[in-house]
Amino acid sequence: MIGFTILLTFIGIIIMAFASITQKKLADSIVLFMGVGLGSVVLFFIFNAPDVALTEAVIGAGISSLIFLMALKHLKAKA
Amino acid sequence: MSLKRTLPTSVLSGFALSGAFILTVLQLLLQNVPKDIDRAGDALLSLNANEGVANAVTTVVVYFRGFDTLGEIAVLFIAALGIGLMLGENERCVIKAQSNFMLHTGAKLLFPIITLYGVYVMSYGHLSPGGGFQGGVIIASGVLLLLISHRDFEVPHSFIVWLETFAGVAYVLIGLIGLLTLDIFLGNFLPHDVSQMGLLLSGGIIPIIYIIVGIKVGSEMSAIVQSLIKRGDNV
Amino acid sequence: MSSILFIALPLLFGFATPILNKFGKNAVVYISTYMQAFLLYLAFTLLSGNSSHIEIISIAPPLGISFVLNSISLLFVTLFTFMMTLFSLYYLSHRKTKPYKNETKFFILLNMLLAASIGLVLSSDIFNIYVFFEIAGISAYILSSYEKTPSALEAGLKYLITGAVASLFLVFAIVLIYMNLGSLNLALIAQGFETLAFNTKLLISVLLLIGFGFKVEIFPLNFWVVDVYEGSSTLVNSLFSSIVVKAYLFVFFHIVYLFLPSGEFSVFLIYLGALSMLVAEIAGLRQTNLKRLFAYSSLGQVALIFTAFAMQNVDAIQAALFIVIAHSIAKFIIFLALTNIEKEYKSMDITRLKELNSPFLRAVMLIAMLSLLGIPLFAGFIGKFLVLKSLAVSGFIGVLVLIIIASLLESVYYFKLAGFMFSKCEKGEVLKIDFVQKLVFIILSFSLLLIGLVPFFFSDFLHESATFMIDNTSYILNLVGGR
Amino acid sequence: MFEYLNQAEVIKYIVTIGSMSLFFVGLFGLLTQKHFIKIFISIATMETSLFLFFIGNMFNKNFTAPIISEGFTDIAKMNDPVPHAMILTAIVIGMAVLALGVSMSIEYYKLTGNTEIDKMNEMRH
Repeated sequence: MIGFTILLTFIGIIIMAFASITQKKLADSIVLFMGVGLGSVVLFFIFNAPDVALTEAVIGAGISSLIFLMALKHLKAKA
Repeated sequence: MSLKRTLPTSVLSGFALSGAFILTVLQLLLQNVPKDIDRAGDALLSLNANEGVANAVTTVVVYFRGFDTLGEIAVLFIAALGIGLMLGENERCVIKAQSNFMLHTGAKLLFPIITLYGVYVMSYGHLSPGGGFQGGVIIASGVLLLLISHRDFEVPHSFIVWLETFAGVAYVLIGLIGLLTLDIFLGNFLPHDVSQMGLLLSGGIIPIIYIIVGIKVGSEMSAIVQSLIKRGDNV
Repeated sequence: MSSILFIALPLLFGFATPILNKFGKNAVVYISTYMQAFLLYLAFTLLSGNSSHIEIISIAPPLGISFVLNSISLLFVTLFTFMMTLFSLYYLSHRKTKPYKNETKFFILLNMLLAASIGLVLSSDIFNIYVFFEIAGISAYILSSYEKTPSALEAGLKYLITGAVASLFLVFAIVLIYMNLGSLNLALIAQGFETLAFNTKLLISVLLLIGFGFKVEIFPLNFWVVDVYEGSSTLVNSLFSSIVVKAYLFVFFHIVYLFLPSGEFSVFLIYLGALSMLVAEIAGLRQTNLKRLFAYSSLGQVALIFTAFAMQNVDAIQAALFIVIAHSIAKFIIFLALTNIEKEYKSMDITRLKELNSPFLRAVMLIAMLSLLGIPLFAGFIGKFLVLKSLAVSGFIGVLVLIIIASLLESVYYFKLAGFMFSKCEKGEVLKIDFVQKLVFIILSFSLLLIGLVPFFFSDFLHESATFMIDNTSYILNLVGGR
Repeated sequence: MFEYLNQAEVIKYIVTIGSMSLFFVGLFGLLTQKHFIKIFISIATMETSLFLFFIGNMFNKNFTAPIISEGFTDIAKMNDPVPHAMILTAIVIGMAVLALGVSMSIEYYKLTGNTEIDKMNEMRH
């Protein structure tokens, strides 16, 4: 089961990352990027790295998305 | 042919370039999958048992690779300084929308709980997953909640400055004390008995340093979040 | 004991600034200068004491991080503290007329830059090198966009994006190293690197070359450098060209010598360096902005140092060290002088040199430019001569010709500049230079002349340093103790 | 049903190919996108892919997390803590650089009204 979960999460992450990069609306791409962060939290947890998972959850998915959202507030919203 | 019309050449060439790079790297990687060898981590794990710390990652972060953590704190410190420099001197904006009553009260209620959780994660870093970085960022996210919901809330600048000064100086001074007493920078000069493992005060200087790291990270992160949110809005 | 002070003291200063601020408005500036002078004194006592000084400081001894202070790293530490002290001295008088906003922040950044550069040189742990790589990078990004003008911010952004990409590739290389060798200690990696499969070795080397290539400003990866030099303030440029690049160059070749002692990629690196030098000098020919022009000249000189280091033998390294010292001092003089000129004339156009009315500035700039060109009796000559000699000895005649062509091109624009400086145009008002600034200029040009006139006085020490740099076995033995 | 995927080698292949594909996506974005936020997202994606590559390759499914707790005291059967510590450091550093870059681009936009990396030409007269 573990291998299947890893495979599925990876596929999800890659699709979300690609969508987030090619998306025209920046707000969408930031939300998708948060999805990438969350997926990697799941993977880190599976990989027996709870510390890294916690850090990625608060920083990768939390604070960096906030930073991007704040940037979005100030920059033009279309890429 | 239709592909050519819809996609500009820059995208195609970028695709080809990065694809070629990755395929080369992937082929080189898959040809030599690393063997299971003795790594530094295995030796560190057995050494870790002598430090009286349950979470081996904490020992590695704070003790064996303590200088990396010092450098990392320096990186955060400089980044917060730079962000303050870039965004700080503009006029403070006032968030115009009045937050709704539920958000207002909910944030007030949640803030102590988030802070408590952050302190817990911070001070139990040597026993369970978590530690200074995570706890500090959790506290900063509590501050973020207040910043968003209360329009005139602001962490006093001097308070942040004093916290980060205290934490930074204390880190380096603890390192220097270790250098003087044990001839090792960041040496564990406090008693760290293995039999104490599992207690809050086990592990000598390791939990103390991790709490200091937490204070530093929390204050830097709050400063970063605050300067990003309160940045003047008259673009 | 002392090697840790070189890093810990500037860091401590950076963290403790708010306390120091309580002692008065100027306290930070003066205390920082005193501290740098103290570090310089420390480095000089170590230099003059036991010439073959080796010191190893470990954190958590068997497997933690170690710092190695031997004569080569001591040489670089002395150079960096020397430059930084003179920079602070210069700034002490510069601030009377045109201070930076938020001086305390500026001084924090300076000290972090100093700590990171010294850390890069001393550290013997590849992940620790990455951390210092980032500290030096971040403080440089902020310093380059410190003035917050559009061009300064553009320079900072370009610097930051390229730096972030560079550090990605470095992390990739470190990850592969740990996966395949199970260690982060440079000596242990050097022991095991031979045994790796060729593919892995190639991949790690290429990733390291890309990662450091951005920072050591080598040809295909140096597109950002000139814009950064132009956008940043002239004063800060002096640090970029005399401290930051030199630290990255040292680390890169330190790693190359340790990992590839038999010089597998040596020929490739030599040709890369010579090509970068040629490209930089050709591009420099048609510049009309002084900062851009000297940025191209910096690229050319760095590429020359790169070529010399890449030859991987003691004589060439000794030559490279001569150029490192001469170039640092000369570019430092040039950029400080340009700061004075910019303050007066508010423009960096090349024709403004015609109006320059200050015999003193013209004299020091001429000394620096002659040294950069490698005219005999100036510091640049001996290094360039030794490089060409060792190229000829090793049989790289093609590279020799390329470098001579590049030097001739370089001389074209330097003589153009000198022509502008000494033309008989109507001059502007006399440029006043503060006493302290004059002192700094005199110290710098005196050291250039000293190295130029009595190079044999230094060559023994530099030769010994070069031996230390290339001598793998003793480095490994000192670090891991024959394990 | 998917027993085949649980073998250690297969997991390693999944991790390597998956994280390199993620790296490819980031590199593609870096080379083709122009907006500052897209550039920073691409860089962050590449970073994440490297972290996944490292931790995933060092992972052994028969081992436990490197934390001594009740029932998990066998030091020989723990995952290597050093990669975790390194990635912890690298995540924080990456975030700091990202935040700095974003704040610089905000300031740059305010002064010039430009959000695209291709149109950065204050210099080059």
